[in-house]
Amino acid sequence: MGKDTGTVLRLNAITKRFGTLTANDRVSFSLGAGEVLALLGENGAGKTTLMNILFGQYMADSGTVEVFGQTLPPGNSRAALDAGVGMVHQHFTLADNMTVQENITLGVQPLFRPMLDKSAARSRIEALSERFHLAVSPNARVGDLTVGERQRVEILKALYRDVRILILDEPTAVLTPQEADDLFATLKTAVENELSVIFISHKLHEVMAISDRVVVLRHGKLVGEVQTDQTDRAALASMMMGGDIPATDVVAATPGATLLELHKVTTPDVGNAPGLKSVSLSLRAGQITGLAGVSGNGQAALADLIGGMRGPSEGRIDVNDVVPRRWSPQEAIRNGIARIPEDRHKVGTIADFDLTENAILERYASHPFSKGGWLSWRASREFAQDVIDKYDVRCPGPDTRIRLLSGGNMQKLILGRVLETNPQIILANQPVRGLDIGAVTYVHEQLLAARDRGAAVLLISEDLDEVMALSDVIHVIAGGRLSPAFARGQMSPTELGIWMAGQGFDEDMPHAS
Amino acid sequence: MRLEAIEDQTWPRRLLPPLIALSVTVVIASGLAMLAGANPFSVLGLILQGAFGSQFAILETLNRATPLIFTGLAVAVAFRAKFWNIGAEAQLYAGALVTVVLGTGVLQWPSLALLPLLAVLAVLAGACLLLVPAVLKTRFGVDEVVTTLLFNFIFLLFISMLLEGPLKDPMGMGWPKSARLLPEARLPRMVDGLRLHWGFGLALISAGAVWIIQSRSTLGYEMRAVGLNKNAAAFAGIPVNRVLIKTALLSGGLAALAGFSEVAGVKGSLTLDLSPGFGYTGIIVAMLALLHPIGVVFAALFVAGIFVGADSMSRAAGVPTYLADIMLATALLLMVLAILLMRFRIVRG
Amino acid sequence: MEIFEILMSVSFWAAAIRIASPLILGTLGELICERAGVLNLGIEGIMVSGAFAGWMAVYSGTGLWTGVGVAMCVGMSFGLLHSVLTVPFGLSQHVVGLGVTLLATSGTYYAYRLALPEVTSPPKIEAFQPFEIPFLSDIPGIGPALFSQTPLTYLAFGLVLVVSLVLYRTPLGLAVRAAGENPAAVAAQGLSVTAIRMGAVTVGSGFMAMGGAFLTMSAFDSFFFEMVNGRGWICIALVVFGSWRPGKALLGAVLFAAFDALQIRMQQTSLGADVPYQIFLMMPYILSILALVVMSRRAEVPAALMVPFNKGER
Amino acid sequence: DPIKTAGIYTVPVEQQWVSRIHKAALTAQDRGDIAYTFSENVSNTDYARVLREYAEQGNKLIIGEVFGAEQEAREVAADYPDVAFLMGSSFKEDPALPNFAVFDNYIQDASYLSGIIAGAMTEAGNIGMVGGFPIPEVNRLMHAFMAGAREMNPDITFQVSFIGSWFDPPKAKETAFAMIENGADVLYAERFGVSDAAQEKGILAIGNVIDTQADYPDTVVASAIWHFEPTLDKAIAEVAAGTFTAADYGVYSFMNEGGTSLAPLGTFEGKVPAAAMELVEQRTAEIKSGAFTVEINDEEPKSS
Ligand SMILES: Nc1ncnc2c1ncn2[C@@H]1O[C@H](COP(=O)(O)OP(=O)(O)OP(=O)(O)O)[C@@H](O)[C@H]1O
Ligand SMILES: Nc1ncnc2c1ncn2[C@@H]1O[C@H](COP(=O)(O)OP(=O)(O)OP(=O)(O)O)[C@@H](O)[C@H]1O
Ligand SMILES: [Mg+2]
Ligand SMILES: [Mg+2]
Repeated sequence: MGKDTGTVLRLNAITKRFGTLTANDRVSFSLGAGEVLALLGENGAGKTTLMNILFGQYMADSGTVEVFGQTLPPGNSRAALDAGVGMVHQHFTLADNMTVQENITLGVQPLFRPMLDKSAARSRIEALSERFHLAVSPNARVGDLTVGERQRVEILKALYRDVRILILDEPTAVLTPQEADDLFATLKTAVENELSVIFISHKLHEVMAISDRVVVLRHGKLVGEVQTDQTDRAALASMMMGGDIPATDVVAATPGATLLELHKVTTPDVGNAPGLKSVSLSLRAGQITGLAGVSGNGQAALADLIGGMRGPSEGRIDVNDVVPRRWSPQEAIRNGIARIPEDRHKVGTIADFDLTENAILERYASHPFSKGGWLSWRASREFAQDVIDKYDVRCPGPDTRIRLLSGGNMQKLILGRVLETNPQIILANQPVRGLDIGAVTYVHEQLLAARDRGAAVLLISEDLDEVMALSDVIHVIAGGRLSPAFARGQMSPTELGIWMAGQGFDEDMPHAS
Repeated sequence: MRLEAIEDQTWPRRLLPPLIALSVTVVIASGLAMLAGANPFSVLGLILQGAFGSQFAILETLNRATPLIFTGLAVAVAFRAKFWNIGAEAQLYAGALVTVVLGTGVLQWPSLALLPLLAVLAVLAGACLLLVPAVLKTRFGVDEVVTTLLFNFIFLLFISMLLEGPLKDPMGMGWPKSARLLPEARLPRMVDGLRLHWGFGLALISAGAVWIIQSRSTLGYEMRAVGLNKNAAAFAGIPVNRVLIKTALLSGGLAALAGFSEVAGVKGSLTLDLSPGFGYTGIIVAMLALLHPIGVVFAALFVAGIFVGADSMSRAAGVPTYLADIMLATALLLMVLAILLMRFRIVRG
Repeated sequence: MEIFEILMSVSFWAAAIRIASPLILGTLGELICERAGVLNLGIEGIMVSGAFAGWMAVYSGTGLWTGVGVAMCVGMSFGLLHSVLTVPFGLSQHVVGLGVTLLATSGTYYAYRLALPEVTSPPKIEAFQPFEIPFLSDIPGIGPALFSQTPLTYLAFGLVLVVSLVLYRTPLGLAVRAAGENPAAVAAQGLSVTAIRMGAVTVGSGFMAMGGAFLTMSAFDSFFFEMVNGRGWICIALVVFGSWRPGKALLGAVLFAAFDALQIRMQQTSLGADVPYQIFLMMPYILSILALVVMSRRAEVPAALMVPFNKGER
Repeated sequence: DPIKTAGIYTVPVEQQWVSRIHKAALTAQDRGDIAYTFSENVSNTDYARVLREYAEQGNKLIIGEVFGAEQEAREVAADYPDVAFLMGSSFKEDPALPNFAVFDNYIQDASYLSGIIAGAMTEAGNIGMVGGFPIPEVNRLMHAFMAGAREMNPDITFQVSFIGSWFDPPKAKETAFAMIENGADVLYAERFGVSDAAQEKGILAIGNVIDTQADYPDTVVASAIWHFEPTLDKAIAEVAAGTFTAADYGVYSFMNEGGTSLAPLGTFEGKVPAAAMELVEQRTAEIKSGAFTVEINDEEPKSS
């Protein structure tokens, strides 16, 4: 890579304000043909805003966008698309109830043409998926696809239009490492086919691996621009955060009693997602148990089970050696299970509630937040303020609607609300997804601190590096089955990868159960 | 274009949009009145005169607002939890039905005991009626917009059947109409000789009670949580279906109070045309109030004032009565727009 | 006549199709709106305005088809009003819908009074007459039921086909459906959600008005106040009943109409003497609810129905 | 000076029943007896307020229908003793309330006569009747009609249906179609829409309250017409003389007061069997002389 032919895209002094906040402050840079440019910045630095302006979804207050030497009319996505710009948004923009093909061909043809030639479209999609290794069936309903497959559909949407500049806003945030690797392979093919790419990610190793050049935003301003081969992860991190972040060092733990135990638990499949197949697992005090696996292999079922959203259809669950009566979220909370859900926007918080209301979400019905069916707003507010202070939630105050917070700060509030109860069992499902390095470090430190305090932590993550770095023992989940426990350092990433691919279970079956 | 929240609210910024909305409404009404041959410049004065120009006018406005406060509250409560109750009309009749069934002679109690009992039983009847769509929704996933809407038709036919059958007033010379309430079952007037009755007081108390429930009780918190994000509520351990059922009970009960208050306060008996669409207007009132219970009181007064004023104007100016509804609709549409523009500004981009 | 005999008679099915026609048009209109993500509670009033406008136009001398066009235009202007308020401004679809119903209804009545102040019973027009389609209407059984209807009935059935084709076979239909499923997906493909939703609501309202016009120009030949009589609300139920699909909605409308035609006839059976007539009138509504209970598990609500889209907000 | 008169109706003035009152008032206005304004489509909730507003505006005579607002209307009347209230009502006048008189459409006499004609014209012996709601004002006319028809032909069967609405001509028409399918060859057109069905199917119809033969020349044989003029004129005279008092004006709808009549046969002149017309003549004379009274039956009629 690293070809240097002319400039395909140029941003000239883009400024964008939201009310009093300046999201982009005179940002200028350019993109060369066949180049992969990484855009870095902490949560809320203004990356997405900038890309939305470039793609014509927002209108800049000032500044211009030039594509292949032509200035784009502002606020016109159609013009951007016609000029060859494609964008894969941070949050999927797919219609779940429609097919892959429908999602891809939406808006490609002029609206008032009679028929869309479905079979031609279909073969074109198939050709593209073949060429760029993006396997997905055109007739599948998008709602039935895994996250990784949806990401492929998003990219196919852009490729289908013959885009020459592709913007990828945190495309790997929800992907497994394997899926991310596949994506990078696709990008390499694409770049060889004369595509230029802007790539946003919080994962520095990805930036190092894939990009030619890095541009860094902080508080809306462009604060740095380097060739990738002339920098390293630490330098990039400090450029982003405006200072160094100490690395988290993990000290070995001293495990205690078993706090939660699953005995041969089976749960039904839900749609395409497999349920658990006779899974046995013990979570011990003072220990982080990591769960590695490719997404869609039963992680959701396990998280739902421990979180109380679903009971076992076979088998038994013991909490502190007691079998709970009716397993439910309330019961899980009553048993001291702290739950950090996978999706903080849709499940973890209520966007239009303020921080106070979100802080008491799990405990509003108990002392001191309510008495005899009446809420105590004073106690609730105090609690929220407490969490805000202790967990460094950056926000105007406890009366702010949580939708205005960045993902990292939302996550801190969730952490705070569950950790404040000194929980004995912690279920952390993808706790750092989409967060910037600063926030990631913070969350990890909190989990380690809880462990050291004697809590049993279950860490579910599709990021193998994260699992290996934090966990005292690791299980691999594949097809709803659980591997035996592996101690820290017992297995190499490659060996774990074999388990994650679903191999190794049959030989070790007696072991696993 | 894009709407952007206004942080620095100033008084002109808040007052201007509603004022413009009302002025435009008056201008439109005047224009229409002129089409019908009336003097356009007298319109505004006649409306104000009709809605607020005398004690009679003011009390009539309050009287017309009373059932709207109840149905508005019913809708506001339900919509908060995103339970789309379009059936306040039927629940209103349920409350009225119970009132006449028990208030016409079955129970010979003194007022102080009878009225509260009738109110409570009316609430129960309305609640039970809405329970059916609520259970159909939580159990079978049947869309409540449709069930509650259809229930309006079914229940009105049911009332019609009763009024032509067992409930028909034996003294009523055949007209489909229930017997008259006992004097003890009548809500007393607030001002002698004028129609305003203590149902209005009950409406204000209900609004206050709903406000307190919504803002201070755990149930109110649960209802809001379920309305804003069902998944998150369920994850946090809020029993979503049970909350929806409770919401339905509360909502149906409030709507039924409108029926109780109209029968016991105004009509004294039940006929098929007890409500000129109070249940539907309640939706308008609730949304105009942004689902806030105290706002409901003001929205109901607003709607009633416009209607009473414009209706009276249509007579005084000698134009077809339908102008009153035109004005109400115009005022309403412009007012929701104005409320939006009080809080957001339109920006490009 | 007892029930079985009734169900087997041609005239019964002919009646069912006749009664269904305005419902089909209204349902189709509502379906288009809801497919694009907008609940249009203005339907009842828009049908009133269409019933009046079409009839009035013909009464003042235009041809019947011009009258239908006039009705559509009037309906579309109310649709436009609805969509301006609900789409770019994102105002509550409930309030705007009911407001439009109130405005259209009272506006129509006002216009009627201004136009015909002196009449005591509304004048009649020369309405659409049943037209027997050659050959088809000779098919024994279904022929006379299906193929000797008025042209607007044929149009209603034809439009079901057209709307199905547009929704499922054209780029426009794809965009409309996507706007109701996830407007962000539409915007991301460079299309204007605002334009698509406004267009759908406007056109859908035109269909509703045509349903109203059917009442004054086909089912009957003059305009009466309150004659729409809740048919618009029924259409809203029928859209849900039909799972937001034109074909199924058509089926639902015919079924509902058949219940209606049946109850009219059952009032004359031996049952009719003992059972209060209200029970018969309730029948179509109760059966609709029961049918919904059976069908609703499979119904797919457009995911973005009633969700306004403001591209500046997340 | 014309008497300031106001009308308050709960339905639009096109409704048959109200249209008769409205028309009589317009006629009186044209004569110069009254100055007339009106409000239509007033809901019963608003009825008392509108009454008061009109009373406040100095109207001397207020006419309308208080079936759904009896008690409230009487309370208003008590507050305005100088205003004369002439109200359609199912109750009787109250001597304690001298300014409140009642009326109703007692046109059973003509209905009976129209029944005789219908009984003679039906060949199938099967008559269909479509009504809005089974209220006394409808029931008594249907019963009188049925009695008249039975006098002509005791074996006639009747089909009776109510559509649950005052204004839904398409629905009334469908109901009438169903009756024709079921063998009816004469229809009693209580609602708009029924005569249309008869016309389309080439059978006959009998009108009610208003004369619609002009619209259906080959269909509508006869109609029992309500004339509100005697009622209103009587009230106007009393108000003018200052003698208005609580009374039942219902009698002014009777045939011998000119409150009802059989519409001229018009296009059907000579087509009705002579025997029937003779009976009509005879009964008319007897009704006028008081030798024959048509029974007033307000019960809901049923199919036979
Ligand atoms: N629609 C909006 N309205 C108001 N303010 C906004 C809006 N979108 C973004 N902002 C503001 O702009 C800033 C930049 O947001 P942006 O989404 O561009 O951040 P980002 O760099 O993409 O963050 P992340 O890494 O979390 O995706 C935010 O801090 C926020 O305050
Ligand atoms: N409607 C809005 N008004 C104001 N600020 C907003 C709005 N929407 C988003 N933001 C801001 O945009 C920034 C980025 O938002 P975004 O949703 O991308 O968060 P995020 O950190 O990327 O979370 P996640 O990665 O979990 O999606 C946040 O700092 C938030 O403050
Ligand atoms: Mg972003
Ligand atoms: Mg992010």
